[in-house]
Amino acid sequence: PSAKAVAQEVTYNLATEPATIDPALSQGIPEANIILQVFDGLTRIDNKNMPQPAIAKSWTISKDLKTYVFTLRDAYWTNGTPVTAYDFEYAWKRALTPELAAAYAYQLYYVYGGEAFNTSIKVGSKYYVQAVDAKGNPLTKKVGGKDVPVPDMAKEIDPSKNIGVRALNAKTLKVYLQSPTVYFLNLTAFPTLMPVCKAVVSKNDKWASDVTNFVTDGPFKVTQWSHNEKMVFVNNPTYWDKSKVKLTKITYYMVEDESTALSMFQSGQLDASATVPISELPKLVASGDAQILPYLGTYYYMFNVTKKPFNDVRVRKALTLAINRKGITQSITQGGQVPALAYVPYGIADALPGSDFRKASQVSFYKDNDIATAKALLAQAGYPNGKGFPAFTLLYNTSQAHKSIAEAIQQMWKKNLGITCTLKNEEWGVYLDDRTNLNYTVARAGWIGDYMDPNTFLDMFVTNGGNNGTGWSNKSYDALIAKAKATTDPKARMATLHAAEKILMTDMPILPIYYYTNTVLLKKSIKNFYQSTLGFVDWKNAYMG
Amino acid sequence: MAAQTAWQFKEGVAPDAGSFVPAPKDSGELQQIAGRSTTYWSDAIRRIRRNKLAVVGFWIIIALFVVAIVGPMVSPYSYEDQDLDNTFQSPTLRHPFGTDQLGRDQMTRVMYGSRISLAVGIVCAALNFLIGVTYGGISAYFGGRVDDIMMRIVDILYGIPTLIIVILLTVLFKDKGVNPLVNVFIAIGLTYWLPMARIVRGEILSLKEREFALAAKTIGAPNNRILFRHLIPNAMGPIIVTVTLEIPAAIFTEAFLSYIGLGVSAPVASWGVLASDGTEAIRSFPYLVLFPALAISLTMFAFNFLGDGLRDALDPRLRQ
Amino acid sequence: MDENNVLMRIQGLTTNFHTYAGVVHAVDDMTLTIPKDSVVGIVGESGSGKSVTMMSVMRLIPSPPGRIEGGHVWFDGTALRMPDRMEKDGPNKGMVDLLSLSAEAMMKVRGRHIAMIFQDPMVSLNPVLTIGLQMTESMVVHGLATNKEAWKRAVDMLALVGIPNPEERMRDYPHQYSGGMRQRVMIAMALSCNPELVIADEPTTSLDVTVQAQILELMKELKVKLKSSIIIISHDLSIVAGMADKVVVMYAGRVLEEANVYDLYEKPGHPYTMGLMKSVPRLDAEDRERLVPIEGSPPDLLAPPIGCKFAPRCKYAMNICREQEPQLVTVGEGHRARCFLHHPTAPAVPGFVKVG
Amino acid sequence: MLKFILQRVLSMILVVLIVASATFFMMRLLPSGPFSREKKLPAQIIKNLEARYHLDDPLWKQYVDYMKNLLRGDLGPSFKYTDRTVNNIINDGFPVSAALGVVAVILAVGIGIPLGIWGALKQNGWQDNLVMFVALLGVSVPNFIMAVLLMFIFALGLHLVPAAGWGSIKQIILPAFTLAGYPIAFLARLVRSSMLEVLRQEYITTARAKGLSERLVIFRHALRNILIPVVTVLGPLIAAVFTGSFVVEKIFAIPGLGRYYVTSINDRDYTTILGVTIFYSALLVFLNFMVDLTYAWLDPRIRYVERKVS
Amino acid sequence: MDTILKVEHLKKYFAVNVGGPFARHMASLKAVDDVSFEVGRGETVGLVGETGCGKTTVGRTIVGLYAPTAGTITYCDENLCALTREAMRKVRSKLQMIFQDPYASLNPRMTVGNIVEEPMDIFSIGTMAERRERVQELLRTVGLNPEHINRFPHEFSGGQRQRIGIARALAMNPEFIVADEPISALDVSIQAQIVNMLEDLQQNLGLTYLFIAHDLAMVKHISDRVIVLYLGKIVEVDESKDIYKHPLHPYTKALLSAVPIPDPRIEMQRQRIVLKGDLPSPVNPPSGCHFRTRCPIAQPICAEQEPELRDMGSGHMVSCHFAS
Ligand SMILES: Nc1ncnc2c1ncn2[C@@H]1O[C@H](COP(=O)(O)OP(=O)(O)OP(=O)(O)O)[C@@H](O)[C@H]1O
Ligand SMILES: Nc1ncnc2c1ncn2[C@@H]1O[C@H](COP(=O)(O)OP(=O)(O)OP(=O)(O)O)[C@@H](O)[C@H]1O
Ligand SMILES: [Mg+2]
Ligand SMILES: [Mg+2]
Repeated sequence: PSAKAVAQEVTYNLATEPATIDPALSQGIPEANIILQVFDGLTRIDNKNMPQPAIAKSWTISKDLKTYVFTLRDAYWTNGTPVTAYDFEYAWKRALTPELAAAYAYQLYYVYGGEAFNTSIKVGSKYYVQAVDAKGNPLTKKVGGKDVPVPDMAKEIDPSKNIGVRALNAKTLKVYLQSPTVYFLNLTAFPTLMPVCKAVVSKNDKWASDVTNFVTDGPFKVTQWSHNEKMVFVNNPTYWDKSKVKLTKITYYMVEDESTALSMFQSGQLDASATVPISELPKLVASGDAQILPYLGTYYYMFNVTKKPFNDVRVRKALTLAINRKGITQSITQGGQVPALAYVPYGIADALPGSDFRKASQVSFYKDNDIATAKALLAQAGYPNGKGFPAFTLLYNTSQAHKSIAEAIQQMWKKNLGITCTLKNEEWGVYLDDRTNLNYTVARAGWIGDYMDPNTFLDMFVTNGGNNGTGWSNKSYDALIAKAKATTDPKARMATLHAAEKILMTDMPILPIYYYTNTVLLKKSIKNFYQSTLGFVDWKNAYMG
Repeated sequence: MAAQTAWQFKEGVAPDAGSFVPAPKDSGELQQIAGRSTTYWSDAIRRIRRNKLAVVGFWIIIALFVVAIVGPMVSPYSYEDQDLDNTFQSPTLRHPFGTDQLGRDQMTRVMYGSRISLAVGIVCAALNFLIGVTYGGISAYFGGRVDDIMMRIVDILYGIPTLIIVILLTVLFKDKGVNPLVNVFIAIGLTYWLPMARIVRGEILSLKEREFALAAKTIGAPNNRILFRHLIPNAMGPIIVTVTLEIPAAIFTEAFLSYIGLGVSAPVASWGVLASDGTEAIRSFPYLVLFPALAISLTMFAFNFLGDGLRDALDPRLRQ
Repeated sequence: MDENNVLMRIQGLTTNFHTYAGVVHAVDDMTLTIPKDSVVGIVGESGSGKSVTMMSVMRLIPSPPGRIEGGHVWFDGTALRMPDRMEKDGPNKGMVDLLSLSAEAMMKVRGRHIAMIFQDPMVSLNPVLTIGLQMTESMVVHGLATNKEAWKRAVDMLALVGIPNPEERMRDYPHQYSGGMRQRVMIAMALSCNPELVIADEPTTSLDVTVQAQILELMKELKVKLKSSIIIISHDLSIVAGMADKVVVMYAGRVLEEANVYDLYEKPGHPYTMGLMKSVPRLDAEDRERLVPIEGSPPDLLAPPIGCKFAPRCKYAMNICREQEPQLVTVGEGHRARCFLHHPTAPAVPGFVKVG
Repeated sequence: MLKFILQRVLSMILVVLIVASATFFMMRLLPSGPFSREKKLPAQIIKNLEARYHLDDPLWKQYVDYMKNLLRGDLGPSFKYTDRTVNNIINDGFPVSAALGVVAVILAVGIGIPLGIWGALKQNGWQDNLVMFVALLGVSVPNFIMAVLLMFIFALGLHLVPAAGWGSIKQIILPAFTLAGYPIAFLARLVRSSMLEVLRQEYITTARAKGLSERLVIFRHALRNILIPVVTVLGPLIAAVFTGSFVVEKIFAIPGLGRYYVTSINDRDYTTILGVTIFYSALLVFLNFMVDLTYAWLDPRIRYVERKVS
Repeated sequence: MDTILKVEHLKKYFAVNVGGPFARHMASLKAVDDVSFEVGRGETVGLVGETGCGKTTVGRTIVGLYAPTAGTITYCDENLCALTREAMRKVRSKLQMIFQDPYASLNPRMTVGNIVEEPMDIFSIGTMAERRERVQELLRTVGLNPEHINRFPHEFSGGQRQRIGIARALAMNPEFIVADEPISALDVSIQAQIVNMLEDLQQNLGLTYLFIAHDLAMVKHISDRVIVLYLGKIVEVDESKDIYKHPLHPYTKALLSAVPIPDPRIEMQRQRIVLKGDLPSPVNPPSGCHFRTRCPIAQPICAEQEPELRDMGSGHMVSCHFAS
């Protein structure tokens, strides 16, 4: 049967109500999965995870990788007005405005002056850099009981001048970066960098709270948003590439409960779902109703290296070696996860075209289930057969999956090393708080990449990095990460990052367990479904067959 | 004078001369009352033993306790022994309740879980009972302003989300080194006594006007004696019913608390936790939820039967 | 007594309660005849089975645990207009046995032919329904009147029993009436269908002396005005003294004595009746004499004494009284008593008029 | 009358304000805040966010501001759902929860009361035992299991109704039954015992002695009297059912208010927590007030001013 | 005869809600309105009147269950109203009460032994064994079988229960007993037993009774003096042997005529004075003489002026404009 015969309509479970549909404010995968259907940025990621021209039909990049000039094609907003470079300039600056307080504004810190503007202080209608004292610490004063940062009145930031994004004309956008950023083109497909229709948004800041004001430029447009229930998209007749778009209607449901979503899938209410109950996964994969997709993330435990005995690298290493990852991924997670024998997951391109960061150097830094070595290390650390090893607590946030893994690992440590630990689960907020305050000994963690570069995994472990969370600090590591940031040569840069990962894996502040996968429920009739390794779904090219 | 009636006598035998002489009086007989003289407790026990359902309930509870204590000891498995090669086994002779996602014997886990769930059910019911009964009793007995204020406090506590209170408790209890079960007791004790307080208040309000309460006053009984010796025992019926209904609620509340992070830590799992974990896999492995849920229902039925029996037994008026 | 003049005859009625503790013999072989157009008083202390007898007649014994074990309640078949159910022959010719009626047929008897007035007017009226509704519903369900007619008649009845502003007070709820007024309502309600028999089960016991006087006066008046027979139940001999034509004394589910009102008070034929009269002080007594109580308490009907049920409390009990139960013997015209003292060989007792 | 209602309303408002205040401060004691993420936001961005929502003001000022807005009926913007206000959230969610609640209450009343009456009329018979067994089961099976069971049987097994979702009448049935499970059981027990009590009353005997049919005796004379205790428990029950149940709404994917009762706390969405809490407690006190009014309607003894006896 | 109890200008008003729940309209219900009387040691004073006229309230105020609104109660020269709570508790042991309803006044969950022992327990009198001993003695005194010490009240008949109540009242060796309709809930055949026993106890223990009842025949039988109460006020006081012969107040006359006499010859002929209507509400009693609304001889003056309680000689007091 030809593709025409089937209704080109699909229902998909997004699993959660998006926090917003304003691209500047968007911050997670659910939001991205909406924004990517209704917006088109300068580029769009293809199904090989490579940026392809979208609103920008071409671009030039300067030698130092800092200046980008984009030439825009003729494209239109859903209200019929053309998409211009001014819209991009406006959108990016808007996302950086301190008052808007966009959570993902840091995705624009790569643009020159972006961070400075986002962190500036508004006085009247002008923005100033925050004043610092001699030591470089920001100055504050008390006003009405609260600490207010003091502006340095000598250093004004004028957003119209001091930010590295400018529309040279309606069709040309010039971007000047803070530092060379090899993955910048990927970022231009990221929700935060989507254009917004200046004419509409500048007049109405609440434009995204009502779908009738929600002017977009992507393959689909939103026609209905019933909060916490569903969102309906139809194909956008004003889209520049509309001939490629085959689906006429997409309905997103927000069914939180995985089992319910499966029931709805089985009873025909859903064609696809972002969630699959673990206990059903093997069966569903076998029947072809579920698919396992690559996902750029690592599931790991972290050690609080400031606490004894985990300040001893041998202990950390012993614990890392003494677990059977294969057993965990095969018997517990069952979603095709790959045992992690390093930190950065598969799926990130290395310097050479078609290469993979993970495969390019060491695939593994240690052996899975290497009990003998683990025992030896533990003995070296002074705990032969776990004797004298202090009792400690393994912390995780409440979830059945985390619990099962923790229970398995607890048992493995006990059996393999003679070490006892108690498990402790905490409510999400309490857990985050304890993690942040190093109020734990060993804790579960996971990291999903923000962009397709090893840096998104590695730069978090710099000394006092906001997401370091382990108390670990290594000067040479910090230096390597800084060096990688400044390096423009892809090969040299990757080599630096490999070196950094090696330090991380030698010091072992973390215990990698497996690389995440993404699982989706998908009717076999859905063709050309694409979900990037970052977890972003794109329905532009999908169709029902 | 009308016609004479022929006297009829039993079995047609005419009485002898001695029949028509005044009989000696037996003064004791005048004050005779039927039944055996017993003490309160032996009487109550006797009455409860008459109630078949209550006896069944009692023996089920005993059996549950025996299983809770002895079961895990005699089981060839321990509640934490994993066998990753034999996960999600359907019930077999080797594993009568099947195995879970880590290949642990579900029967052993259910038996072990009963230790927690039974303890939680009983202690929490008792605790709520104590707090709720005292609070409601005092509120009703003193009445007026006191009652107004105490009941407004109940209204307010009804309004504050329990989840916030419970999370705060987890923070408060953290690193205190207290037995996690004790934390559960405290959390349930603090948050779940409100309905009981309301019920007791209603009962006491009507009981306190009864003459026996006034009689106690005239003989000089102090307030607390009137409240605790005279009024509350007479409100026992609804109290016991409420308590028995609270037991399954407490068992499930423990699962909820454990979700928040209060309670015993894995791999020990109570019935409530087993049931709610099992629900996630109910589609393919329904036995994982079935057995703990059955255990909870059985407990609830047992306590209900016993509770109803107790209610009747403790009420001397219903002597049957 | 004229055999044709019988309205209702209770014959060998036996009602037991099967409780967990055993069988309560609440009414045992009870026999009683209610003549047409008469007032019969039934006197007996608490628990003697007065109410159970009447509830058995009405077939309102809660079952379980109660069960009517035997006997008949013959009721005048012409009055009931149930010719097909009437006995064709025998001593009960023309009578219908209420105990053999179907539940539906019995429903038509209740309220329509036999009405009841209960002891406590405070709890006998439904607190959440208006007096009007409660007054009219029996007329309506018995098809005697439409709603409108019933309303009119109810107003008339209320006026008859002396409720001021009856029209207005029909819309009131019972709690807005005082106790005496509620009892008047109960009486009006009972009379509204012109029943052949009205059973008043201790109609004044829970009332005040002055209100009791009002109600007794009212009943006396109505007795003259209306054609119904009345059974008036009381535990107080003085209450029935001014009303009844015939008085029956009950004890432990049995009739101990039955006589016309004058005979009973002047020539009591049973020590229990005598005791009852002596144990209450008389207002018209000259000086403060010590009362003569009946010692002991009523028997436990779970395990009633063998022999005469009253024997354990009887001052004059003889050996035979402990062994055998006497039957009701005729001791005068329409005067029957259940006591061995009437036996020729029994010793004489002061103040006791012996027959035989 | 008016004075009394005013008094009641004032005390209701006071209760709600105290609940609001207590929740305000307790919720701020919870670890983590609305902007805590597993992937931590840069400190400066958190500062911007706090400034945007005035979380950098001293706590007392935030409290005063919140209360001022509350008195104007403004519950503030949601921290999590950037484009929405808490008023929006309640406006969207409550009608759904309420619609579901109405159906559940109708089911509870329509099934629980007749079951209870039936049990009482057949006291100690097998019907009675069955009713009590069902009632006990209803009380002991938690709704997360009940919901899943119903969904499997009626949606996946028998294909009678959609598995989950919202919008059609058919989609209300399963969640409404799940929600009604406990109330049905509870009401059946309560009605049974009240009915037994009422049937022992003298006025029931009076009604029977009048020759009324059993049907009239039950429905005219007994029913109104058992409704009085029923109404007492119905108030809080309705409030609980109306504000929606987190579990039922989550399992049946219903866009009601109940989901926010838990998720807003997990998200530390302060304004939503407060808004939903205040709304709930206001509803609760309001319903209690309605219960009192219903009492007066059901029980004439409460309704009338003492009449001067002539 | 010395005075053991003196009640002067006793008033007890209850605050009642007369508007239903939706109009908290409080009014004061004048249950007892300016009542004064004395009771001599060893005397039995009867208190009669219709339901709601305030008999129970007088009795309960005397034993301290209610705090009087005004007036004084002097017991053995001690003003009870001025006592502290602790002192009052002590005095209470001398002032006891027997309740009307033998079913409601005994805690159904306590054994007879515990009920009778409780006052001694509260005041910590004697050892446990001594107390048990005393309980058995008390049970014998009231004619109960001491073996029934472990029984529950519901196992006894009404008369026996009333005996238990009396035993409890006697436990603390009281001097003064308020008997609030101790026999009205009992069977006629039992009433005499209790009355005789009360008389015997009075003889043996030198008790003083305030005997409350609405049955004039019984009050007349047991008491030395009778106080007739109507709507919270005393309408007549007289020696009980005279009151039947020479009632002065129309209310007393009506009360007397309402009592049925167990004699059909008298009853059938008897012309009763039947009072019209019901007792007016004590919340707003009629003006002037409270009785005037039901009085067969009421005159205009009765509505205007409240009659005083006049002494008609030899302690016969009456409050009626037309009494002579
Ligand atoms: N529902 C019942 N269950 C068990 N026993 C009962 C029941 N109803 C009545 N009885 C018993 O039947 C006996 C007769 O009771 P009945 O009510 O007829 O007495 P009565 O003469 O009317 O007394 P009263 O003056 O108190 O009304 C009593 O011993 C009573 O205990
Ligand atoms: N606690 C109370 N609160 C309000 N009113 C009361 C209270 N106790 C008694 N009353 C009222 O006071 C009045 C007198 O009551 P009291 O009980 O003293 O009358 P009584 O003469 O003992 O009547 P009875 O013969 O019914 O026992 C009545 O109108 C009664 O309603
Ligand atoms: Mg009776
Ligand atoms: Mg009284």
